[in-house]
Amino acid sequence: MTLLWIALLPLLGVLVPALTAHRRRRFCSLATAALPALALVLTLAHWPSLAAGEVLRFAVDWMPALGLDLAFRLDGLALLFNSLIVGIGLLILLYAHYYLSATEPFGRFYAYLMLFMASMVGIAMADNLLLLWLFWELTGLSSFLLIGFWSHRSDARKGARMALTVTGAGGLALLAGVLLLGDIVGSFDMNVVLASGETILADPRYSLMLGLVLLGAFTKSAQFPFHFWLPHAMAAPTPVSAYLHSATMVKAGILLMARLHPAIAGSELWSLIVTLTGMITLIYGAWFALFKTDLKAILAFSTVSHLGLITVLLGIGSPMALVAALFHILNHATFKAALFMSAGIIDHETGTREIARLGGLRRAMPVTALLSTIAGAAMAGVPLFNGFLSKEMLFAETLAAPLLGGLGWLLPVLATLGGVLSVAYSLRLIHAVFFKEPREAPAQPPHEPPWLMRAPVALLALLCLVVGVAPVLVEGLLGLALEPVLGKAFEFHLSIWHGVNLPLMMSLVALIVGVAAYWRHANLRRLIKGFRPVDARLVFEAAIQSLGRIAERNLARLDGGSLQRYMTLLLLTALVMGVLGLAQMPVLTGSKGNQPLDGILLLGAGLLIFGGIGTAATHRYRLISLLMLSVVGLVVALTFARFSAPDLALTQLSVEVVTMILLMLALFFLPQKTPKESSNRRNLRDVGLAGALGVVVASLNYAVLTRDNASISGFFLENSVPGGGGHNVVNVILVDFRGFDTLGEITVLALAGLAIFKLLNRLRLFMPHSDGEGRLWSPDRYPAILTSISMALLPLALLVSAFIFLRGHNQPGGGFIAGLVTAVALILLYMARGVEWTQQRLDFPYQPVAIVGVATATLTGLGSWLFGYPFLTSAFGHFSLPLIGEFELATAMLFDLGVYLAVVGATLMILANLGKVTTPHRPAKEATESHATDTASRSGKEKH
Amino acid sequence: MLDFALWTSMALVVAALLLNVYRLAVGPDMPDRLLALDTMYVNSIALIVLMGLWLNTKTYFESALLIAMLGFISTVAVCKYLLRGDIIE
Amino acid sequence: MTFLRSWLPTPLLSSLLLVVWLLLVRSASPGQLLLGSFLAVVIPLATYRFRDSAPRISKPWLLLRFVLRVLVDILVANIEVAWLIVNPWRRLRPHFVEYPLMLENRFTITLLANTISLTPGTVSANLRLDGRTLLIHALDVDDEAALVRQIRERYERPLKEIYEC
Amino acid sequence: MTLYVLLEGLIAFLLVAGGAFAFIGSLGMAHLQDFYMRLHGPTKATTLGIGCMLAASMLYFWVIDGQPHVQEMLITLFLFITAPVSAHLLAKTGLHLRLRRADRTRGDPPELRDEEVGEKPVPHPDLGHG
Amino acid sequence: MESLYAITTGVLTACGLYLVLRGRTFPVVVGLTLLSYAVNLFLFSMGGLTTDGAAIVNGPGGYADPLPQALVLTAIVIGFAMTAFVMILAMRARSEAGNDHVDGRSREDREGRS
Amino acid sequence: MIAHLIVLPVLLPLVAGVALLLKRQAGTRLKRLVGVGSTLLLLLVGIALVARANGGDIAYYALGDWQPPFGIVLVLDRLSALMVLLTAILALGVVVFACAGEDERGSNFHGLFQWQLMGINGAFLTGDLFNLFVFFEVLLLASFALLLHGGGKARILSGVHYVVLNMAGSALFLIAVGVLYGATGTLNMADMAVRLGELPAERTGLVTAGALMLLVVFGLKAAVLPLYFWMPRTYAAAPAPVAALFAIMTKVGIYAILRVYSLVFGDGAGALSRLEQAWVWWLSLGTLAVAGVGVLAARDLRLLVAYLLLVSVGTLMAGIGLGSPAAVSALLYYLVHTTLVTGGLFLLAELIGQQRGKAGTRLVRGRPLRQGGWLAGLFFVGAVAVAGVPPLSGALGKALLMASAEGSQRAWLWPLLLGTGLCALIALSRAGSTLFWRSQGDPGGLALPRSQWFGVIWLLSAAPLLVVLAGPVSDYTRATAEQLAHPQRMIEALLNTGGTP
Ligand code: NA
Ligand code: NA
Repeated sequence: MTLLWIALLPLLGVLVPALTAHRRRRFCSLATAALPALALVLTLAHWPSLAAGEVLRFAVDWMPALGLDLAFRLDGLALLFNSLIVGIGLLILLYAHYYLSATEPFGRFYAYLMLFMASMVGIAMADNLLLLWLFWELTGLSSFLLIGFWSHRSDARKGARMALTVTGAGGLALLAGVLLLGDIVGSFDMNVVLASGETILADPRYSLMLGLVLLGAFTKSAQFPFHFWLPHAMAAPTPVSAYLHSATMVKAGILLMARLHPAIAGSELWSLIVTLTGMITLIYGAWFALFKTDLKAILAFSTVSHLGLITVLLGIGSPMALVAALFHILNHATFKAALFMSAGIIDHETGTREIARLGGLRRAMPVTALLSTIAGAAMAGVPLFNGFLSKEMLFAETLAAPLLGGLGWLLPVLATLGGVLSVAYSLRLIHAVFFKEPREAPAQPPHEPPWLMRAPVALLALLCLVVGVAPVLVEGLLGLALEPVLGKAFEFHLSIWHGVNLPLMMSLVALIVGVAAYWRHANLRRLIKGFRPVDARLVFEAAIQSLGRIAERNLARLDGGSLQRYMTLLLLTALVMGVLGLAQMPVLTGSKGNQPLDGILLLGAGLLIFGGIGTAATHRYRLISLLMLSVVGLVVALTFARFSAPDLALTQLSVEVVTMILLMLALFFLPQKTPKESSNRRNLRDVGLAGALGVVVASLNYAVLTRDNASISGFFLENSVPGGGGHNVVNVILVDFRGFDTLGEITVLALAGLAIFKLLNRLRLFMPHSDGEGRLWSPDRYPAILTSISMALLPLALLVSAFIFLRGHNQPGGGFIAGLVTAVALILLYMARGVEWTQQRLDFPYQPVAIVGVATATLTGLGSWLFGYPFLTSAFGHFSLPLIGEFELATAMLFDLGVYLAVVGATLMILANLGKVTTPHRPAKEATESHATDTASRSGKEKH
Repeated sequence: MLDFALWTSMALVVAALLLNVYRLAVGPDMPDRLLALDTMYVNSIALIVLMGLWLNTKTYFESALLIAMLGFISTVAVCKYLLRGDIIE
Repeated sequence: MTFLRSWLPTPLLSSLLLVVWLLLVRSASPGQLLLGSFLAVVIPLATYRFRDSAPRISKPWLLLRFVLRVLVDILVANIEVAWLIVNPWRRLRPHFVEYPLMLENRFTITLLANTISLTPGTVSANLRLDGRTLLIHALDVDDEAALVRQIRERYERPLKEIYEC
Repeated sequence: MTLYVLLEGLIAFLLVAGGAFAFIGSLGMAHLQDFYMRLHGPTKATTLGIGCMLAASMLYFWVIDGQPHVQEMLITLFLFITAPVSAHLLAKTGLHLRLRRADRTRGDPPELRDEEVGEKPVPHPDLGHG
Repeated sequence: MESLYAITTGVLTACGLYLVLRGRTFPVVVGLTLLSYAVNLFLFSMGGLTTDGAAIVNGPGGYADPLPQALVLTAIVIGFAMTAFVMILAMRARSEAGNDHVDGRSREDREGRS
Repeated sequence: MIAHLIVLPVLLPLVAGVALLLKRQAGTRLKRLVGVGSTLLLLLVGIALVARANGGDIAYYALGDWQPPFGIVLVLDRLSALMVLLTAILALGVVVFACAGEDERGSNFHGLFQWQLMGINGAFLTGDLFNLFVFFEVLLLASFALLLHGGGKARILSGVHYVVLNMAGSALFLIAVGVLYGATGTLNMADMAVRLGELPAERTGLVTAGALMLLVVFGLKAAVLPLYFWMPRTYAAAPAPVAALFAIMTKVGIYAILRVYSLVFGDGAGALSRLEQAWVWWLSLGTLAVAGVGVLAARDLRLLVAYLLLVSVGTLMAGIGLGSPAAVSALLYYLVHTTLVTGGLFLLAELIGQQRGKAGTRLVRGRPLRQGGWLAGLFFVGAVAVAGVPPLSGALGKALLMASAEGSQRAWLWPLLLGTGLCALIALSRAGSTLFWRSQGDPGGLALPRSQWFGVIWLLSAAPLLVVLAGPVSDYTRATAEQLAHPQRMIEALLNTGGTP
């Protein structure tokens, strides 16, 4: 359970600064430090039991479906890393307390720092591969926030994004690798994975998996060629750099390689890739560190180089190499953190990090100079400092490594070269800053910082020295850490003096040549001017930007915003699908043969085809096209009648009229003709596509028509009278069997009314004052004969709609048709008498009518609840009254009444509102007319 | 005799409809086409009535009634459109 | 009487509606009579606001005579027009005739215009905005004045007589 | 018996006559010279044709069912109400559009003269189309 | 008869689709209307083509399949609602864009781009 | 009431909508009360439904008391319950958000909103193919109306594309339903499944054509590759609450594919079994690729979110294409995540746009945000979740889906899924740094109302919650996937006497 606490305490620590940020900084800093400190104590408290050979584990299920457990382990490796992460983290916190200026949001900074610490601890302790990956990515996110902390600076923003992108990409690769690994092993449990080394190596997917995992590790640990983000991450505040690039972020990749070492190392492939990558990185980083002029840049490239060093060691993979690797992790963390912090102090005091502008600081800040020199010496690998020891071990291991066959000599030579360079850049760093005379005197004389700010540096420098002199002290820790990495216990001994041997010679060479190299530094500089590294940031930014541009261009090519293209794609897809289905039919014609043809049918088909083709062919002359469409509408109604569907015929007829009125109303405000725009080729293509789909539809239709259909309809025919109380089966289906459809449908109708009401809101239309040919409008606004007839027709129409409504349940008719008839009669009044006159007499709002319709239908349906039946259950009964005789009452009629009201209301909402919008005789007449001329002149420009 | 009369009548109505189509297609002016459409509506009443006689059913009475009552409204709308542009004003 | 007035403002329309209802439902059962009467009362009341002040019919029996006469005219004259259309040797003599109206009420004018349109050979083409002149297109006219006279005597006068105006 | 034969004959006559009127109406519409003349056919002949057929239908169902069927009269009623209105509006539209009349047409209504009173002369914005 | 029916729905579908592929809103709306006619005819016929079999039950007899009829009735009404909406949307689009192209771009815009 | 529980997700919003629309002039407060209250009730109903469905029984509600296959039934299984609950959760955040004033910018917002919910829930619950069409139309028209809420040129113009394409889609739907009815004689999906099992071989092609055309329709609604084009611009132009609600609309298409093809074209359908899968699979990969490009290309936050939604569509479709219960379970988990998170992001984009003044949501330098810290924090959460980066829900969903791929499927899916993830990461980091870091001038704008904060936080809190509750949620989705893999149970429940009416 304490394991969980160790892992969670830093995470909870995120909340502490968030909650205490409004207090004084000292309080906040102390409070923030408390939880991680506790975690550190708890970690160290387990040292004895670890030393006794235990591996502590904790696990609870989290997401079994994925194999993700909340599982932590504390072994030697985790102990080593936890100590580094939390220990140095606390020092950084102390340092940052002084480093941040008074105006900066320190609470936020601390929170990010804690988040970062928590995620690193998570990586160190995760006992489940997926959990490890979760924390892995979390480091990327929190480092993004930290690097971009000074968000007003462009380099900070870009550096942060670059780090996130590169490490994020690596993280995605790692996910794939982890999933593969889990698949190979059959579990994401770390113990199982670590124990399955042989299975893993034998699996055919091994190399792919290894590649993916290493991609993750290399990007995070800034190995060549993914190193480029690291120097740019230096835009972060120095405490961040000190933390991320000494002990933590970049070590995550190393940690991963170490953690998985027993499982995935041990192949030739591993050694080759890891060693070579490490070696290249080592030289590359060191080389460029030598030529950087910014303190932090030098440190950054040296970090790259040192990470390469550790990687080389992990690649070699012999027990001593692993010891060396772990040792150097520790050493690098100490001296690099110290150096970063002192660089921050210098920056803080002098206002610059350019070594050209610095110099002679040993006088102004002697203590800092001393501490930095110690750390620098450790970095250079000077004897008696810790860096010397691990570097010598590297030399020894490169000599012993059985790699590269005949080129085996290359490794030690390169390692020595790396040593030379590291001596040179370390010397340059220290000498140029503290000892060389400055070119110009600083504007303000620098001072020593507060001693507490210096304390972390002092502590770390002291560690460099102590460990360098008495490496025995860390033997225990390294031994513990080695065991999980190696997969077994291993006895070793660290000492300063191994006698005069080849590694010692190499160290000496490195020292001497390194000093010389610094001496002839200027010449070297000239020498390499030719191949200066390209600025990774510029390349990266350009790459990202051109990626965006390419994406935009391709997207534009793909999606030109053209409806015609979208529609073509939609239809093409539908065509392909239809053809695929039809292609599977052995014969199109089914067993049910054709019924005989007669003249009327031929005429009907001819009229339909005439109307359809006419509509399409005359589409540029819109009014004619409409008339053709009307022919189709009429003949469709006749077709319904011909094939035994009187209800459909009635509906189609009345809808046809309403549609026509609607289209006429709209056409007034649209151009009367369509300009000829489409090329003939395009027209031909469209004809082809439409025709092909037409053929598909016809074939499907024919195929179905010539086959028998064992439909469920028999049930409706049988139950219509006994169960639904109506003889008109279609109507009973509509209001009873499938009343739910109808309820949805009147909702759609009401919605259309509402939507159109919305559309018409503040609609600005221009009112043409003459027709398409420039003819003026007729002055006769309301032709008298039409006026009289519309009035005479109204009562008759209402009577007919009452008739159609009442008989609907048993004969063709029903609420829909009745509603449409009523609505059409009222619309006729609108046409004949105008909006003003009609509105005065129809002075109720239409929306409530439509909604009351829906409500009536709904409530009728709900009524059945009272009797314990499901929604929409109908009831009917035959009653008998004296004089009147027998008659039928059915709840379905009430439902149908709802339909009637909804249809009337919605249709009027649509048409009358549309009519109203376009009518100049409104209160806001002037406004409209000015708009109208406005728009008219605008539309005038549209002429082609 | 009735059958013969029925088929004759149907043939005549079919011929009438074809003449309507001719006028509709040829125009030359919008009112001509509109007139053709209007006549087509009326002729289709004849068609429906004849169908009712042929099938011996009164199921289609309402269809005919509706055409007689509402058919002219499309015509009115188009006329109003040609006369005034705005059909509801 | 006032009760009847307020509930049955247009008895003729109501009776027409009742008749139409009975025709529609093809039944004269007591139930349908009741329902029809109900509708015949309610619908006029509901649509009362949409009626202009219609002229009152003072002599309903004359209306019946008028309707019958028009029906006969339609029948007889239609045959004439059919012949005009079919006969290939006949040259038509189309004529636009301006007909000065005597009637003033719009509703009665409408009745007249429709009658003119229904009776063969003539279509009322335009009622001028002032409501005084009706433009008539005649298919085959020899004597313009005779046509005007015929319309006046045969249709317009009876209409004037039927409605008290 | 003879009554039935007589009735059947009447029905048949009405049907054929109705078809013939409908045809002639459309024929007139198709082949007469100008729009105003074409208007006459459908307005009257067709209407009458439908009337005949409806009468035939009434008689037929009367005979079949043995009870009077006068429902179809309603269709005729509606046609008589609506047909002249559409004819009138069509003619009015034709005049408004100044459709050409046959040369020998007599009478010179101002509707067809060049000058006409209309509304504000603002050109239609879509004039340029097409 | 079935083949003729099928050809007719096919032709109507094709005509509707051709119009739907046009570049101006009005033909597109007309095309959608035409398409919905075609689709309604198609759906209607899925229960077979029956002569003299209106589904008004009174005694035994070969009735047409009433279910597709009910479906088509629903489809007609929904189609009308949609048509009305899209038509007025097209009006609105014209008033916003100043032209009635389906993409709201005038010819100059489009030529300027490509 | 308990007996009628299944129909409540449709009736509740229907009745609330009626009440709201009936009194158009009612006071704003009253309308908000009704709108939020109804949505809250819907949430409770959703919870009750999930609780009931989690028992594993499949229940149905026979409307009008007409038993299947004759009448229309609403079907409650784990999937439909989950979708209804998800809708309610999303809707609550959205409707509260809208109460800050967006609802008053046009007419009838709350009523239309309720009816939109009715349409969505109906589509999720119905067991009848034609009824599905009807509910599609309800939700479409409601969405049309809501889309235009508040007006504006971009909305209208993108609306034209949206509406016209969807109308064409509706025509295809009818054709497909017609063919399926013509070939099988039924509309009830379970019944259709049974009949397909006994289908004469000569009709296979007919049914295939119908089924594949139906796939086109669902693909259009889901916004999958060759049919997605209407989506990004439409969603980007929609008012924020509507766009957020739209996050579930593409899922209706996904749901329909899952439902119809698992039930009707399940294992019992013989040669027709899972005929959609190959198509869905390849199209999903294409969608992912295109969406990745779109994400990189987007120069506006709303458009970016819309393309991220497209990524999620591709991801979900890939889950269907994989087809295994594990994959379906993964996609359901991912579906819950992506619906809520993208919904939240649409809302958040609105808030950001409000505070950035003229720059709006365009990814250019703008003025600093008045409440930048909080907004940035929320954006960070949303971005992390939607990009599929740990430790939030997207990562788990994506990992789950990747893990469920097998063999050669991985070679296609993994690179694409990871690649789009990277694109999202690049684009979102760029967007975030531009919006919150790269600013100049003085902060302007007004402090945001509390209800808006609530809406965003309510939805985005799904990201951490789905991680914390990953176990139970994935257990539920796993059980759902198993249920879908065995359509026989539903067929028995619906057509024999198994279900409770
Ligand atoms: Na108007
Ligand atoms: Na006429």
